[in-house]
Amino acid sequence: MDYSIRITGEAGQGIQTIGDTLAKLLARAGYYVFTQQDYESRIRGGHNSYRIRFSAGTITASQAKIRILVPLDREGIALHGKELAEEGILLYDSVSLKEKLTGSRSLDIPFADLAISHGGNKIMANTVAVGAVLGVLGMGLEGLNRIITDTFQKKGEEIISANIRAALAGHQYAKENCPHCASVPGMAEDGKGKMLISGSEAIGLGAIASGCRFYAAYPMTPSTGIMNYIASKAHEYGIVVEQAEDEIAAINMALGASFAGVRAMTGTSGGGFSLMVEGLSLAAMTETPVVIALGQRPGPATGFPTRTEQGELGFALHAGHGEFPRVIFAPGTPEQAFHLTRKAFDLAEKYQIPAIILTDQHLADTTWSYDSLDLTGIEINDYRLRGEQFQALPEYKRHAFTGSGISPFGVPGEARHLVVTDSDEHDEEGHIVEDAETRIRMVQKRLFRKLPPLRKEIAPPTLYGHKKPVVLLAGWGSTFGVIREVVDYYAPVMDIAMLHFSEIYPFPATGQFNYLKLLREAELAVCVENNATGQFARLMRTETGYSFTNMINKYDGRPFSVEGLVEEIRAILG
Amino acid sequence: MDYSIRITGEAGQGIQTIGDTLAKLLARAGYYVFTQQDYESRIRGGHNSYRIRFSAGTITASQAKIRILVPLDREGIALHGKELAEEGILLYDSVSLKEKLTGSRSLDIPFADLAISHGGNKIMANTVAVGAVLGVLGMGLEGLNRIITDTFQKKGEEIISANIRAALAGHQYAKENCPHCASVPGMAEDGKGKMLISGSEAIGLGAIASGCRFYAAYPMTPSTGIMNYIASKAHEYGIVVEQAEDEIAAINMALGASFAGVRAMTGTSGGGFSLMVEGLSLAAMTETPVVIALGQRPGPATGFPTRTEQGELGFALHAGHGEFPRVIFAPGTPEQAFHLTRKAFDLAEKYQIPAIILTDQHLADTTWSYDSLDLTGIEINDYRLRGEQFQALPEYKRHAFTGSGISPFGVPGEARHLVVTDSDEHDEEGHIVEDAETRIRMVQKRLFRKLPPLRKEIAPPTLYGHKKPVVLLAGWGSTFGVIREVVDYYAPVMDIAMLHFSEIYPFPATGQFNYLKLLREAELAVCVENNATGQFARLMRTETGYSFTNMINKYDGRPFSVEGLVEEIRAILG
Amino acid sequence: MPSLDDYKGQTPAWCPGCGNFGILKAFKDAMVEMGKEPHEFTIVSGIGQAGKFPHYLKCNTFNGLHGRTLPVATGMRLANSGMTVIAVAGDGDCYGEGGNHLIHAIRRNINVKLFVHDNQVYGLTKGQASPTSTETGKGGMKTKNQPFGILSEQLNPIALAVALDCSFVARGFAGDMAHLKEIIKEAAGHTGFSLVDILQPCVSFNKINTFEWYKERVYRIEAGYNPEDRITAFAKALEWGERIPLGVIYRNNRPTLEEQIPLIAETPLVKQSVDLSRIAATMKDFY
Amino acid sequence: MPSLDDYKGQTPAWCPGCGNFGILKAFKDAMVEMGKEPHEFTIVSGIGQAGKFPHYLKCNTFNGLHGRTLPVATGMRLANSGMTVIAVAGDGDCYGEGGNHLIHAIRRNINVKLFVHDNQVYGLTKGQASPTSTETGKGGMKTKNQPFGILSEQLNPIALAVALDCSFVARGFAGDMAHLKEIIKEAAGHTGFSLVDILQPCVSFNKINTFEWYKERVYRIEAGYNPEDRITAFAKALEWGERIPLGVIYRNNRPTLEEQIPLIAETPLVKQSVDLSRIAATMKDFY
Ligand SMILES: Cc1ncc(C[n+]2csc(CCOP(=O)(O)OP(=O)(O)O)c2C)c(N)n1
Ligand SMILES: Cc1ncc(C[n+]2csc(CCOP(=O)(O)OP(=O)(O)O)c2C)c(N)n1
Ligand code: SF4
Ligand code: SF4
Ligand SMILES: [Mg+2]
Ligand SMILES: [Mg+2]
Repeated sequence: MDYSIRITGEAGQGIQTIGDTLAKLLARAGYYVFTQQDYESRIRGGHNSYRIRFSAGTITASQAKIRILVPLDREGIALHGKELAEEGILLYDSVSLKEKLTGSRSLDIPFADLAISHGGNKIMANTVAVGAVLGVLGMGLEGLNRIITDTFQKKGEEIISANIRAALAGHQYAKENCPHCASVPGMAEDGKGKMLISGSEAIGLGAIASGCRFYAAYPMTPSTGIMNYIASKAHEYGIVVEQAEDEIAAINMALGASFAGVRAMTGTSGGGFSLMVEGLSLAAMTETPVVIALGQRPGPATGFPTRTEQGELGFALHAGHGEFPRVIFAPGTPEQAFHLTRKAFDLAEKYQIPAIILTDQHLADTTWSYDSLDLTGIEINDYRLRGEQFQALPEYKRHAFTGSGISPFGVPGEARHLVVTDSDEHDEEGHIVEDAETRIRMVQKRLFRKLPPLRKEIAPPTLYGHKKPVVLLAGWGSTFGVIREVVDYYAPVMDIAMLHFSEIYPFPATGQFNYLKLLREAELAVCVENNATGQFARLMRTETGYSFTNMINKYDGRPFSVEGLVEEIRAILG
Repeated sequence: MDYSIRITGEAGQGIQTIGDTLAKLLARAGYYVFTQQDYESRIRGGHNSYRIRFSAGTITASQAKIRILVPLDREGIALHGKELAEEGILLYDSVSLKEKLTGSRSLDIPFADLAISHGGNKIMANTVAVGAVLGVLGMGLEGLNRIITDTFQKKGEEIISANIRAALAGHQYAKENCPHCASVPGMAEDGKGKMLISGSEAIGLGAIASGCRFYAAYPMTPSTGIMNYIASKAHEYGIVVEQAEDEIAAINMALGASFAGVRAMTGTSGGGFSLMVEGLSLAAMTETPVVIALGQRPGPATGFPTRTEQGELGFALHAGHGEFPRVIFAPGTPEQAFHLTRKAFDLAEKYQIPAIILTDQHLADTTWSYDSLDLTGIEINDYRLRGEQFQALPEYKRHAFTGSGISPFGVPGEARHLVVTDSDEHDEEGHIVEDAETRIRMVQKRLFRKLPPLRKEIAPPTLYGHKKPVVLLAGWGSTFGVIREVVDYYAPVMDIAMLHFSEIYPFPATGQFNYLKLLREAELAVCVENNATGQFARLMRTETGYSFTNMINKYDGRPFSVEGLVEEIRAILG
Repeated sequence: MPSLDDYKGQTPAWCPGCGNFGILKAFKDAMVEMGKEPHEFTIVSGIGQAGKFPHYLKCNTFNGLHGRTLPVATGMRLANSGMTVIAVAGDGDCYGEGGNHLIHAIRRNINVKLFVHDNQVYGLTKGQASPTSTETGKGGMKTKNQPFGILSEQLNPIALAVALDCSFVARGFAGDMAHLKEIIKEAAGHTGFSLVDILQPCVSFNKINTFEWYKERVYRIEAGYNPEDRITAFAKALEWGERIPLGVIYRNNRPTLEEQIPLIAETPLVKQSVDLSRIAATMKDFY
Repeated sequence: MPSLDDYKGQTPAWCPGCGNFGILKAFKDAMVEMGKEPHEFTIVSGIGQAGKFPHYLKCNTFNGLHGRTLPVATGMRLANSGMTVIAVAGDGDCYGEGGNHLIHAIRRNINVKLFVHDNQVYGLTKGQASPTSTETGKGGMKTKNQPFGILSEQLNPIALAVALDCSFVARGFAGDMAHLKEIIKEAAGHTGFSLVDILQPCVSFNKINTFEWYKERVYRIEAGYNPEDRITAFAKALEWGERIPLGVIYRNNRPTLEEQIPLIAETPLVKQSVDLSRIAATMKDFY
């Protein structure tokens, strides 16, 4: 059981609602689900698509072959028709599309007419379509009816029952007119509901679970989802969410809040991050913890606002004037995003440094299914000096030289001690200095003392697949899902594995897991990156001297597809 | 003949005027001169120093031993007295300093009293001091009198003659009371005047000589000198100089002017550059040429505003979201700064990319002497389409795919053709697109087509010293002068050389000059950097796989001194 | 003489019914009536729905970054003071991200025409509050990313511009194209920095300030109004809510930046040739 | 009760005779008179001569970047609305580099007190024009980096603030310490964003707007003046040149941002404990 549904249409036609509803129903029914959207930088019109793949086993990427195609626009037929599987079916409304298809693989369903006749309003055509898809799948309508009831609660009984009728009409029509559809199983075997979560939501949830209390940002695709999620929980968790006037303000607000004693975060995309770079350097100089979610999209400049790329690893690593340490995580899945966001907050606070969570539009917007996220050990280490404990100190210097190299960080106002910091080079108290001796000690404290323990915190890369691979596919960040599926694809015929890096900087040591040995022993070690220049391969060379045998790069603004990557690897294998 | 004069005092006491006057006189007298200032981020008070070294041969750094020390503040005696040479002399005014020194190496000259008695005003004490230094050196007063006449022209005859009297008083007092000073030669042998130019002035002059017509910037030490110099020539050369409201505006203004058809530049330091990073990415996407002077100072954040560091190489290399090519030059001398600024403009225009001139406070503020700068071949290649030539084209697309990879760049308004560009991914005409195919071709055009020819433009590093060195000292940017002197120092006793990189990116190829072979064959290959982390060494490893045998890093905000570097190398030699 | 056909650009990606269509129409009409040829002017636009504007007609175009239209336009005018330079921005673009540039462009009085498509919302990024959004507590919308509502006071760009002594300040409405066209022509004809704030209904995300909402409130400023008195203009600028004035609210004759730079007072910089013959002489300064 | 001794900070690196000394004195006096202890407030300052201010007294201090005082101060207040947060900036700092933040801090009405040391020049970077410098053609100075003179119209920060409906707008003078002290106290006592523009002679770089120049022109605003009327305030704000008013020019009682966020209306965020017990329940939303 491994099916893909694709809904296509113009922006504003509602494919997102159809897709979200179906995906939720499938996950609730116990399937593993993976969804991926392709959309343009416009609000209405154009051509968008929503892919839902579901399966009885774990899935981490889309697949090209479509089992059910629901085009709400004619372009959907032209562009995606050829991807319809042999056993696939195309559900469409010939009246709305003003096009009549022939052949056994298409089913003309009068979505609009059924909506009018059963629901009383054309607006319910999408509900009819959802009902029809469920009909084709042989699934019942209970789940859908529940969702309808929840969604339209505020709109009243009337609307709810109209929608329920519309759904039923689509369902029946499909069942009656699609005889060979009966073969589709109606339920995943275990019957246990799955959760469905996007990368953005996972970061948001991770931030909340880290005790984040302040989030300031300026809207920018694909990072806005994080802000929206955190905002939706602001009342419940006591989080101040502030829309800043620009990204410079956003990071400086976060630093102000952090200095004042609460955990603070901001999020943006490359263009906004460019504007935050001076603030990043300020965080470093004042040793003020901050977490930054950087959702990459294709650049330079505005680029492709709604598409994906891994083009800013080098930038994230070197951003900011002057020399200072930082943490960079690039989660490969929502699950990793959740846990690494927590780790980012912890390390930022522990070492008083900035931590960057590097994602991209692909990870941000795809949704993944899990039985659950592991919440064991969800607790917060408070590294700040507060109240009694702070007041009890005989003396206090914000930037004191200490045995551990980490200076005590008191919360201003909680004691009579003053908390002073400065973007200029400063002394232990935090006041401006000009002398060479203090400078040297401060650089050592901020940089050299912190890096070695910080590096020890970094987990090694993940190995998936064969333990002594002949072919090793390396990746970082959002390519996790697709590489994993490609490994599964080739596993039956070769000793293949994935080496995935999600904790990127400080670059993982080899003590715990000698991944360099693995790379060197593989016959083919291919670095797969969703960018043009191979930034991770370059970092690997810089940090370890190791050069990959091959590189696969994609820079058209689209994520890798399983099929595409399979082909690229086949080409390398020769 | 190799002498050093040091003048010290509080900010506002006028040591800069004394130093500038003496340096100019010495250069005019035909000496090679090198000056270096050490100052704090304040306008009055504190402790500053002005070093002038002069010699009959080429000099490129300061030396520690002082021949003439003129402390206008007591701290000058305390801090610099121990650096006075055996044969040196300390000129001071015991009344003003309220301190009386003993010993034969000090000469108490009543600067203030002589100013009052001969000039009629205490304000001329500095003129007395200059006269006294000349007296000690056994040099005549004609040159000084000329400078006085020029400087005070507007203030009238009265002031001029008063100053001339004051200078004479100091001169005579020194001659009479410093009998053993007579041994100092009064003139350089060749008697030919030298020019004296700072790094900032050289960049400014280079920009003017490149046909730069627009300079927008926001003041920031140590880049303000470039703006001031260009502003001083604005009327003469027809240059619009605009003080922007912030650095974001500065770079965007430069891009607007460049797009409109004139050569444009901006300059800043690390903090301001951080704010320009989004604009840098815009320059790349719109393929709009721009030259950026980035004068480094110690960071992070505000750091040491008036001091020096080479901390932003990695940042300059990776700044900006998305992937795009750039040129980075790091001149080692004002002469290189002049020529590389010209080359930066040329390459920026030729390849329609941003070019960064990476200097630092040390290079910006030190002045160097030359017989002259080579002006042969000062001409401008105009790569834009203008007037008739533009109008004559049958059709025009700003971002057309061409054989050379470079798109034609027309000046808007000079023909009926429209010039259209976009920060979004765009088609050949410059209009927004969303498709993968165009994206791929545009990335190839902007990035892959430009890099190989660009790399061919880059000159190899400079080798100074032994041709097959056993000890090779590598450096980049402003360390040129000090490394060169250290090579001279050790040359008599070992096969030593300097390998200096001033054209940093694209990283120089080895075809013309196999510097890698030289590095590998040297017993000791030491990378000398004025930063904490060894950014150039890292770049070398990334680009070539080569790792230096040793590193010498200095990160106290001060430039290397010859003596200090000699010691560090001695320590390595063991 | 150009015709509307010469101004046919790409098919707009705006939502059907969007106020931007009215602005586009009024703008093209104004250009045609003024006899302006497409190559005779340059539009600098930002990022947002408004930022796409120049692609939908024909002209020299620099579609730059979000918030940075005015510095680019300033650089252009200084380099080529013979070129008409128009900046087109969104309310978020120009009053949010780019607020600082607005202040200083007004102070400079660079001869740029700024048209702000003010839909009181962030359109392209799907409905966040913009600086001109009304506070939720005062009848404004609710947004997804502001859990406590829109709390900042609605920005009054007209009052801001009057306070900064902006050379030309007007308000137009996308729903009154004929009037808007005249304002565009007047702004284009004015010598000095011109801000035209254009009320532009966003049918997708601003369900409050709709065409109807505006239509009920806007009025063309009465004939006897004197836009040259700053205090009067300030009072007029404060009108909002029940009655919203359309037309020229403030105007003065300050000299432009370009006029004050002797170098370019006569000939645009881009038309002046570069003369390097004096470089050797200039080098002599250093001796 | 604190005494002046408790406020003794580092030795100022300002030039002898600088107007900043007067501001420092007035500020310390105001704090002492208000009985404010050093640990009870935080100063956020920028970069410039004004930015060094907090080092020269005693208090919690965040001396941040040039131009970015207000966002830092805003974040602080939102995190700890129990803390008095004061922003100290230069005119270049706050009206130049940081202009956008000023607009939006005023709109937010975050309860921050902003003191601008307005010397009408860039002091620390040696004498460039600031937004409040007078045009060269109108008697202003000449600068090294502006070959054609200062051409941008002098910014009137008071008029700008009134136009933005700033909660408290006042002007002080470093040469009238007694009066300045009272304004500082009044600003500190006001609930809402407060802008105090302080005329501060720079003896090293501003040879035009000297102590004498100001002394000849400033006057304390007359007793009957009503700072609550916006139009009156705007007219008063425009006074400059012959007569320069000192005192509170505009004031209103808009609710602060902090008051409007229910979450922190009672208890500052930093005093609220974090409760993660509901995370598992929250995760259930995703099923
Ligand atoms: C530096 C930066 N930050 C954020 C964005 C994302 N962004 C694109 S358009 C936009 C706002 C659009 O609002 P507005 O300017 O009012 O234009 P509208 O779409 O409403 O016409 C934002 C925040 C960006 N492109 N660049
Ligand atoms: C981003 C950035 N740009 C420029 C500077 C350099 N800089 C430091 S202080 C200053 C201006 C000082 O003027 P003002 O703010 O009026 O303060 P003042 O010294 O006059 O008190 C500038 C431009 C900087 N530190 N950071
Ligand atoms: S989102 Fe609003 S502003 Fe944007 S095109 Fe649609 S209606 Fe117009
Ligand atoms: S330069 Fe001006 S503002 Fe700065 S300390 Fe000196 S007098 Fe004061
Ligand atoms: Mg808008
Ligand atoms: Mg100032």
